[in-house]
Amino acid sequence: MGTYTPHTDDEIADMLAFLGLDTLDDLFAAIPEAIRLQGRLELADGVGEPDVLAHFTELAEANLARNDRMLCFAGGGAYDHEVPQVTRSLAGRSEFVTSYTPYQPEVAQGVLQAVFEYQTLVSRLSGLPISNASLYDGATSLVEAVNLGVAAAGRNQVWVSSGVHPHWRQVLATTAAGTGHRTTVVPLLDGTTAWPEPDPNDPPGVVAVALPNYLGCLEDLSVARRLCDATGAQLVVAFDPVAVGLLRSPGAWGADVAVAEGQPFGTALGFGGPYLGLFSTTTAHVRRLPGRLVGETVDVDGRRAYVTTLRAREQDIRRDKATSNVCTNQTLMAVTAAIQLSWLGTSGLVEVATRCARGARYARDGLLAIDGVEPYATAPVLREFALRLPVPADLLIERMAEAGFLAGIALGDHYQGGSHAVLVTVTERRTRREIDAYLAAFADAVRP
Amino acid sequence: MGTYTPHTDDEIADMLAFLGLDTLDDLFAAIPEAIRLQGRLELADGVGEPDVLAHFTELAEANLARNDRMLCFAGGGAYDHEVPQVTRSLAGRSEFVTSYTPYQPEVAQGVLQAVFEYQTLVSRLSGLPISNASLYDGATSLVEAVNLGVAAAGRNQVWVSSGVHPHWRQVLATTAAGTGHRTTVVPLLDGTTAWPEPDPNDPPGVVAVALPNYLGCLEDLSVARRLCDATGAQLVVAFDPVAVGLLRSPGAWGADVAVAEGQPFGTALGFGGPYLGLFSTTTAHVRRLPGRLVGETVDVDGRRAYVTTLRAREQDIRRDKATSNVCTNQTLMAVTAAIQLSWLGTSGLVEVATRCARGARYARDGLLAIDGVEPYATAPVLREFALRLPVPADLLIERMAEAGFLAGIALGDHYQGGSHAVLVTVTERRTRREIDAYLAAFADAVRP
Amino acid sequence: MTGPAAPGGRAASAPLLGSDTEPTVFELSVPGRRAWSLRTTEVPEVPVADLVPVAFRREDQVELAEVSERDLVAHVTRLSHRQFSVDLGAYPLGSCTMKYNPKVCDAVAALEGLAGVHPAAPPSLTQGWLSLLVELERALCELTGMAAATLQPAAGAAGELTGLLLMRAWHQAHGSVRHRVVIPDSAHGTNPASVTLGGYQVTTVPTDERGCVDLDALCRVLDEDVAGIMLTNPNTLGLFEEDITTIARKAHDVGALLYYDGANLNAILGVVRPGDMGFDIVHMNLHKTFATPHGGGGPGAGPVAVAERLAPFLPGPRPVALEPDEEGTARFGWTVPPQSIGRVHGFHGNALVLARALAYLLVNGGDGLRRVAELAVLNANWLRTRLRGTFDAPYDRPCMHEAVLSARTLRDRFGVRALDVAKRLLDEGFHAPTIYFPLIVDEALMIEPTETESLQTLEALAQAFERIVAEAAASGPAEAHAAPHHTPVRRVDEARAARHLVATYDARH
Amino acid sequence: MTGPAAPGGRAASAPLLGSDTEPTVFELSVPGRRAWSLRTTEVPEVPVADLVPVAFRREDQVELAEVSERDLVAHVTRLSHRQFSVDLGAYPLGSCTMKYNPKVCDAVAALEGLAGVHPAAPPSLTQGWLSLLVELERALCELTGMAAATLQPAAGAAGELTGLLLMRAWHQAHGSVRHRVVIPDSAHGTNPASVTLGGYQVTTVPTDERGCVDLDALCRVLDEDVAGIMLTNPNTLGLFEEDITTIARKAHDVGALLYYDGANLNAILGVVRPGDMGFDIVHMNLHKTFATPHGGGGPGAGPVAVAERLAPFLPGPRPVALEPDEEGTARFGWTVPPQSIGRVHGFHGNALVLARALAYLLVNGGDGLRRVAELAVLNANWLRTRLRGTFDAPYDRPCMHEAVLSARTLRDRFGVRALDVAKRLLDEGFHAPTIYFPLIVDEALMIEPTETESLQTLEALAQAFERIVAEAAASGPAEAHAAPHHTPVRRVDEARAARHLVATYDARH
Ligand SMILES: Cc1ncc(COP(=O)(O)O)c(C=O)c1O
Ligand SMILES: Cc1ncc(COP(=O)(O)O)c(C=O)c1O
Repeated sequence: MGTYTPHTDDEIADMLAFLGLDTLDDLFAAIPEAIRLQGRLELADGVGEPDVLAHFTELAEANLARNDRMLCFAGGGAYDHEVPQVTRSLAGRSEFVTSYTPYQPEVAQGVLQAVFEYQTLVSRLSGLPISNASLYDGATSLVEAVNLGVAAAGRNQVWVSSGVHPHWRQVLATTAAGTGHRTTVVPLLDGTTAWPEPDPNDPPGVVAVALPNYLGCLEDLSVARRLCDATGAQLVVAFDPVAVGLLRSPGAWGADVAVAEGQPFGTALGFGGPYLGLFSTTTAHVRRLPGRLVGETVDVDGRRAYVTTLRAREQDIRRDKATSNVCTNQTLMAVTAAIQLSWLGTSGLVEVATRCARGARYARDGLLAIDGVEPYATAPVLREFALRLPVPADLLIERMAEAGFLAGIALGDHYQGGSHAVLVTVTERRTRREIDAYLAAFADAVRP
Repeated sequence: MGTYTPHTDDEIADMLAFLGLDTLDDLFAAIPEAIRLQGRLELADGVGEPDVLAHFTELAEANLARNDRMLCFAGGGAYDHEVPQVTRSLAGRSEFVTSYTPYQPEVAQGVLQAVFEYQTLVSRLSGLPISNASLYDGATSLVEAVNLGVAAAGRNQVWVSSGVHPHWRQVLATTAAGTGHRTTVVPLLDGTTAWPEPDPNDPPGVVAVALPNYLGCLEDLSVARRLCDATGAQLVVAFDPVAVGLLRSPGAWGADVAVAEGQPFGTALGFGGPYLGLFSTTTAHVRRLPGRLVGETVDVDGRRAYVTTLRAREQDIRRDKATSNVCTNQTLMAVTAAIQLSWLGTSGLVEVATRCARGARYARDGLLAIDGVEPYATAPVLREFALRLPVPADLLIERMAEAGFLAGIALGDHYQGGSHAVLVTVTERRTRREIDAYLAAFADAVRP
Repeated sequence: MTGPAAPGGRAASAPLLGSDTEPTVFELSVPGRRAWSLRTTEVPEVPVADLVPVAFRREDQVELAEVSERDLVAHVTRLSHRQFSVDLGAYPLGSCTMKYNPKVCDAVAALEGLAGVHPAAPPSLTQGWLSLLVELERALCELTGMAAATLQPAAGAAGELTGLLLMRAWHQAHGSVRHRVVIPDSAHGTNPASVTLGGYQVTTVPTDERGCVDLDALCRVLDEDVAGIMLTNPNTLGLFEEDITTIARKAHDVGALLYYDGANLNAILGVVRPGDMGFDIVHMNLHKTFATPHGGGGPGAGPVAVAERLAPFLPGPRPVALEPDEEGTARFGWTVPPQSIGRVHGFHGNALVLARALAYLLVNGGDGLRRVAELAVLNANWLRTRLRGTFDAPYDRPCMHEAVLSARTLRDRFGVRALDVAKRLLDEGFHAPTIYFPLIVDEALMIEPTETESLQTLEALAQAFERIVAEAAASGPAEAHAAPHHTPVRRVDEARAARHLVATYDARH
Repeated sequence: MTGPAAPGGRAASAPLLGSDTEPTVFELSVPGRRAWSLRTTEVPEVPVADLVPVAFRREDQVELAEVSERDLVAHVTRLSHRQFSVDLGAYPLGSCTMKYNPKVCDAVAALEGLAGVHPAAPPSLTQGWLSLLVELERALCELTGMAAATLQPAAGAAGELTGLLLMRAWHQAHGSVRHRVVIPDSAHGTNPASVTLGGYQVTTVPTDERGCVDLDALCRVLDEDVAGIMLTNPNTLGLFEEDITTIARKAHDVGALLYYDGANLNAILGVVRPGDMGFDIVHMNLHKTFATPHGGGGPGAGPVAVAERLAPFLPGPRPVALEPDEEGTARFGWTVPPQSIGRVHGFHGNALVLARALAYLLVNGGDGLRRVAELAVLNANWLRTRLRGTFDAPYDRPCMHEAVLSARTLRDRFGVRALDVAKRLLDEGFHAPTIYFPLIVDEALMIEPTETESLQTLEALAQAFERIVAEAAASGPAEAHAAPHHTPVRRVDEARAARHLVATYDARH
C-alpha cells in the first residue's frame, strides 16, 4: 500500500469523530448499496517503490529499440535531437513540474513568463505573430488549425496534401466525423503535392500542406498560397521547426496558420508522448485561437506581469461556443522548448539544422550508392528522405535492428509502393562513423 | 572550447579598452616572462559536451562492478542501501548543490536549517549531544576524534582496536606522523578486541574501538569504557549508523566521541566518495569540536534563524591554534543524510537495520552450510560477517564476478589468514531470491 | 560601455531577495553569446548553399535569444522561484485534484529504456512499452468497471471528444441519427465544448436544490434524439449523484449512452465503479487521479474506457496481448478495432504520463487506491464541516472529495468576494481554491484538499480562511482587496492584458 | 483535535509567499507517519530478539522525524527557497571562485556506471574508474607543471595537510630535522592550521606595501630549520607574487620546499604553472577552479601534485596505467609508492567530484582553460577599476582573478562597515563578497567575479555597490545597518547563538 497519505490511525479516528461518523465506510453513505463495489478490486495490493521501479526497469530493458542501444535513423515527426543536461535540469525543476495551470497569476509568474517567452520563440520560428501556449501535439495542432480555418473561411471543404504526416491526416479524419468537415487528400507527384483545379462551386475553405513534407521533400508553397488567394481559402502549413532554421518560414510563404510538432526542442522521444503542438496564426485570427494565450500586463504597483488572456475564447467561459475544447495542454513541454531554444540560440538552431542536413546528405549519397536502393522521389530534400528498396521495408528494419540501428520508418500503405520504401532521418547527433556503419549494415540488409 | 563564458569579442575589446590594455595577454604583465608558459598546454582542445558525456559513458561501461549489473554483497564502510528518488530529487536541488558555505546566514537559511536538522539526527543516532556539520568521511572523523581525545586527555598514547576499519587506521597512522601521536594497534581475539593491561607509566590517552567492528562482530564496549575510566582516557567509538537502529548507541556505552561513515544515508557508493564523516561528542568537548557547527538564534525581528557558531574554534579565526584545519566539509552529503533519515523516520531506520540483519543471518547460515566455508570468528555478528574460505578470497571474488556478484571484500593482509577470508555484507536491498542465487554461485566458486 | 542587455547573474528578481521584475530571456540576449554545445561528428561540411535550393532558403536567421548557459540557468531558476507548486505547499484547487506526486514516478519516466524509444519502432523492438500499456489498460478497466480502453487521448478534454466520437460512431453503426447531448448546468466547460466538436448540440439540465441533477428536468429532455448524457459523479459540487442508476436506466431506455467525466474519480476509487453505475463510456484524468504531475498546465493523459459493446469502435492502433510464444513468453502487438473511429493522437498518447500513472497504481495497489478515496473524502468533509460556519454552505450535506462553499454573505456584508478570499489566501501560504466554478453557485469557493494533505495542514488552511473572514469583519475589505501582498507581483491587471494584447516580446512596442 | 505538529503543506515560509519561519522536520513529525518504502525481499522474518543478543540491543528506538513524503518534499523544497546559490545569481565571494558549474557534469556524476561502483571492488572490475583517475591526474600535472599527484585529499585543507606530511617525509628521508614552516600574513586560515597538524610551527612573514610577500623579511626568517614555505600565487590579495622565482631559489638554497596553495589557480590556467615558478608541492581546489559545485560547503576535492623527487612519498594506493594487454588495450591498477606517507582518505578520495572536474577539463580543453583564466582576470580588473573610486583601494594596481578593496573610508566617514555593505548587497540581489579577509586589510571587501559573469552583471554589481555608498553618503548608515531587508530572515544575532548554544533541536528547551 502506498505511503503518500499522512493520516495516522489516531488522526483518522479523531476526524471521523469530528464528523460524527464511526467508520471510513460511513463517508460513502450517499452511494447506493446496490452499486457499491463488493469485495476488492482485482488489482494486486500495493508494493514497495523499489519493486515497482524494478518492474519498470524490466519493461525498459525489453524495449530493444531504446535509443541508448540502437542508433536512431528514424524521424517522421519524432526526432533524436540532443537534449543537454541543462534543459533536463531546468525543465525538471519541481516548481514547473508540480504546479497547476496558472489560474492565480500572482503566484504563477514563473510558468507564465516561460510560456510568454515560448510564444515569442514559436512566433519567430513560424513567422506568424500570434502563438498559443501549446496544444497536445502536431496532429492536434493540425486539427485545431483546420477548425480555425473552416470557421474563418466559412467553408468546410478541406484540402490536405498527402505530404502531411499520415497520422496527422488520420486524426483529422477522426475528428472530421464530429465537425463534419469534408476532407480531400491531395496526392503527391514525385514528392510534391499535385494540387487539382478547384471546383468553383465547392472551393476549399482550408488548404493544408507540409514544409518539408513527410517524404522530406521541399515544396514550393507559393502554389498553395496562390490557390488560397484564388479561392479565399485559409493556408495551413505544417512545418518542421528545426528545418526552418534554414528554410523560409511559413509566415514568409504566406501561411494563415502554422502548426508543428515541438518535440525536437528538448522533449524525449518517449514512445510518442508527451509531445508539443506548436500553433501560430495571424493577428486577424487571434479571437479564433484555440487554447491558452499568455499576455503581458502590469500589477497594481505597475510592475511587469503576465497572465492568461483573451480567456473569453476558452471552454470554461464560452462553453459550447468556445474556439476549442482544450483545457490542459502541454505546458511543461512548452517550458522545455523555451529553455532548449534559448540554449540553442540564434546560432545553435542554424547549426543543428545544418548538421542535420549535412548528415542527411552524406547518408543519402551513401545509400543511393547501394545497389537496388533508389530515391523515392526526386524533389529536393533537407533532413529526411525516402528510398525505394529491393526488399520489404519491414524486413530491412528487422535486419538493421539486429545490427544495432533503427533504420527508419516503413512508408507502408500510406504511400504507393510504400511497403518497399523507407523514410530515413539523420540528426545532428549522428557522427560520420555512425553513418558509415549504418551504410555498411544497410548494404548487407538490402541483399535479397 | 567550453561555452561557459559569456564574453563576446566586442565586449572583450570594450573591457580591455576600459582598462587601457591592448590584448588579453597584457592582463598578465605582472607575471615574469621567463616563467610564462611557452606555447600551449599538452591538453587537447575543448570538445562538445556530448563528446565528453560519451567518453564518460564508455568509462562507466568499463566498470564491470557497477551496481546495476552486479549484485553487491560488499560493505566494509560503503553500503548498497536504497536511495529513493525523493532523496535524489531533493538533495539535487540546485540551491543546495551550487551554494557556498553559509557565510551570509540571511540568504543561507536553507542549508543552515538542513544542517541543524542533520546535527540533531546525528546526535540522536550517536547518543551524544553535540554533532558537527560533517567531516570528510569516517576515516577523517576518526582522526579528528583522536586529535580531540589526545588534546582532552593531554596524553598522546592512542590505543586503537584492530576491529576499527583498516583504512581508517591507516589514515590515522599517516596523520600521526604530523601530530606525533603514538598509536598502538590492539589485536582481536576471535573477533573482539583483546585489550592489554595499561602501563601505569604510559597509559593511553585515547582508546578507539568499533561497533560493530570491521569483521562485523559485536563487542562489549563496557570493557573499553572501564579501561578509560581506569586510565582517564577518552573513549572513541567508530559506529555503524545503520546498525544503531538496533544496537545500544555509542552514547549509551559511554563514548566520549562517536564517529561514523554517513554514506549509508542516501549517498551513492561512488567508488568511495564523496562520503560523509559523522562526528559527535559530549557537551564538555564542544569547544574542542573540529569543523563547523550550526546553532539556532534569532534575527533582529526575533524570528528563529540559524547560523554557524562557536566560530572561534575554526581555522579562519584561530589559525594555527584551531581545533582542526577543516574548512570545506561535506555539507551536501549532510543535507542528503538529513533528507534520507527523515524519509526513513523512526520506523524506517529500525526496518532497514532489521532487514540487513535478517538478510545477513539468512546468507550466513547458507554460506556456513557450504563445505569448507567456516566462520572467521565466533563472536556475534549483525549485518556483516567474515568467513574463512578453502580458496583465496581474490579468486572467489573474480569467480563470483563472472556469476554477477560482488561477493564481498577480501580481508587481505589486514587480518591473520586474511588472504583466504572474505567479509560479506547484506543490505535491505537483497531479496531472498538474490541471496539464494549468491549462495549457489558461492558454492561453485569455493570449489578448489 | 555596456550594451542594452540586462544582467543575467543578478538575483534581485528572485523572491528570496526582493521582488524586481525578471527580464525576459530576450533582454538577457547579447549577439554572439551562446550556450549550445554539440558533438563532434566529422560529417563533411557541405556549405548551406549546396544543401538548400535558394528558392526555399531563408535569408535572415531566426532570431532567438543569445545567452550563456550561466545566464540561462539563473534566469530559469529565478523564474522557478516565482512559481507556486504542490512541492511548495497545499493546492486546494477544486476539480483539479492537486495531490502530491510521488517522486518514484519521475524515476520511472526517466528510464532511458522508456524515454528513449522512438514511437515508430516496430513491435518486435518495443515489447516493454506494449506490455506496459496493456497492463495499464487492464488496471484502468478494473478500476472503472469497463471492458476496454484507449490510452491515446492526451488530456481530459481529448478524452471527452474521443468519447463523443465513440458515441456518434455507435449510433451511426446502429442506424440512429441523434442530435443532442444532455449535460448538467454544473458541468465543466470542456463538456459542452467537446459536445460541439463531437457534432452535437448541448441540452443543459438544471441542478436541484440538493445539488444533484434535477431528475424531472432530465426526464423531460430525454428522448430518442439524445445521443448521450455526460455526467461526472461525484459531480462538480462534490456530491454523489444518488439517482445515478435511475438516470442510467432512463438514458438506456431511450437508447442514449451514459458518459462519465472522470475528473472526479479520486473520490470513488475502489468504492464504486462507473461501469457498475451504468456508464458506457468513461474518461479519466490521469494527471489528477493518478498523480502524474500537472506541469503548470499539462501534459496530462485522458484515457477512455468503454463497455464491451463499444470496444469495436475504439481508436486504433491499440496495444494488445498476443498469443504467448513457444516458450510461453507473453507477446504484444498492435491491433485496429474493426469499427475504429481512427486515431486521436499523433502517436500512442502521452506515453510517459501513462507510465507514471501505472507506477502510481502499482505502488498503491488495490488496497492503497481505496485508501486514497477514503482519505480524500475524509479530508474534504473535515474541512467542509470546519468551514460551514465561516462561509455559506449552499449544499450543506456530506460531500465526497471536494466541498463547494460560497462567499456570498461575506460579499454582501463586508464587500469581500471569492476572488479576494483567493488572493488573500496566497498571503497565508496556500494556493487559492477554485473560484466562480461551478457557475451555478454564487461566489463559489471550491475546495479540494486531496488525501495527501495532513490534518495539521487542513487545520492551518481552515484557520487561514477564518482569519480572512475575521479580518473582513473587523476592519473591512481593504486588506483583502489589496491582496496578495507577499507575492512576486501583486494583483495583476487582467483587463489590460486583454485590452492591449501583448502576447510576444516582439509585440511590446 | 490537531496535535502539536506543524502543518507540512503550507508554504507560508517560502520567500515566494512571505517570510514565516519554516518549522524543523521534528516539528512536522507525527508518531506513526512514514515516507519510507522498501522492496519486497521474502527473506525469513527472524525476530529482532534472535538477531541481536540482549546485551547489545537498544531498548528504545532512535527517534527520528516521522513525516509523509509529501511533507518532507514540501519542507525541503521550502528550505531550498530560503537559500541563495550560484544558480540564482552572482556570488562574488573572493577566494572562493564561485563560478557557474556546467550541468553536463551533473550528468557525468549521475552515470550509474560511475556512481554505482563499490570502492572495494578489485581493479579487474573497475577499469573505467582507474582510467578516469589516471587521466585526471595527468591533466592536473600538465596544468600545474608537476610530475605526479594524489587524488585522495577531500578538500583544500586536506590537500595542505597531505602536502605538509609529504614535506615532513621528504626531510625525514633526507635526514633533516626541521621545525618551521613560513607563511605570509595574508594566508588563508587553513594554511597555519595545517602547518600545526603537520607537526610544524608557523613563522609568519609580513606583506609589503605592494601587497606581496616582504622579501627581506622572508630572507631574515629563512634558514635550515625551515621545512618549507606555503604560498598562494596569485596571493589572497589577488596579486601575483612577482618575486616568486627569487623566493623559490632562496627556499631551495636552504633546503626548504615550496608549497603552492592552489585555491587561486583559476587566475593562471594555461598562463603560468606552479611547477615552472619553482613550486615543489601544489594542492588544487577542484571545487573552485574546476567548477565542481560547492554543495553549500562541500564536498570538494583537493588533489596534491608534486615534483618528480617527491613522487615516491605520495599517498597510496595510487591509480596507475599498467602495461597494455596482448591486444594493446590499456590496463590500469593500483600501486603504493615506495616511500608513501600512507592513506589520507578512507577510500580513493571524493571520486565523483573528481569525475566532474575531469568532465569540466575536457569540455574546456587546453584552449578553453586559458580562456577561463583570461576572462576571470579581465572581469576582476574591470570591476576593480570601476570601483576603485567607490571604495578604498589599498593595493591599487592590476590584480589577477580577484580584487581586494576596503570600506575604511566608508566606515570612518559614514559609519558603514564592510559587514553592512555585504548585508546591503544582499538586498540588491547579489551574494556578498568575502569580508574581513585577508586579515591584513582593514574593512576588507574581497571581490572575485569569476569568468562566468557577464559584463552586464558586473555593471549591475558595480552600480549596486555605488548605490550603497551613495545611500550612506546621502542619508547615513541607518539603511545599511538595518540591512538586509528582503531576505527570509533579517540580520541574524550571531553572538546569541554562541552565548546560548542550541546546536540540536533537542537542546532547544
Ligand atoms: C470536471 C472536469 N472535467 C473535465 C476536465 C478537463 O480535463 P483536461 O483539463 O485534462 O482536459 C476537467 C479539468 O479541469 C475537470 O475538472
Ligand atoms: C586561499 C585558500 N586556501 C585554502 C583553502 C581551503 O580549501 P578547502 O576549503 O577546500 O579546505 C581556501 C578555501 O576557502 C582558500 O581560499
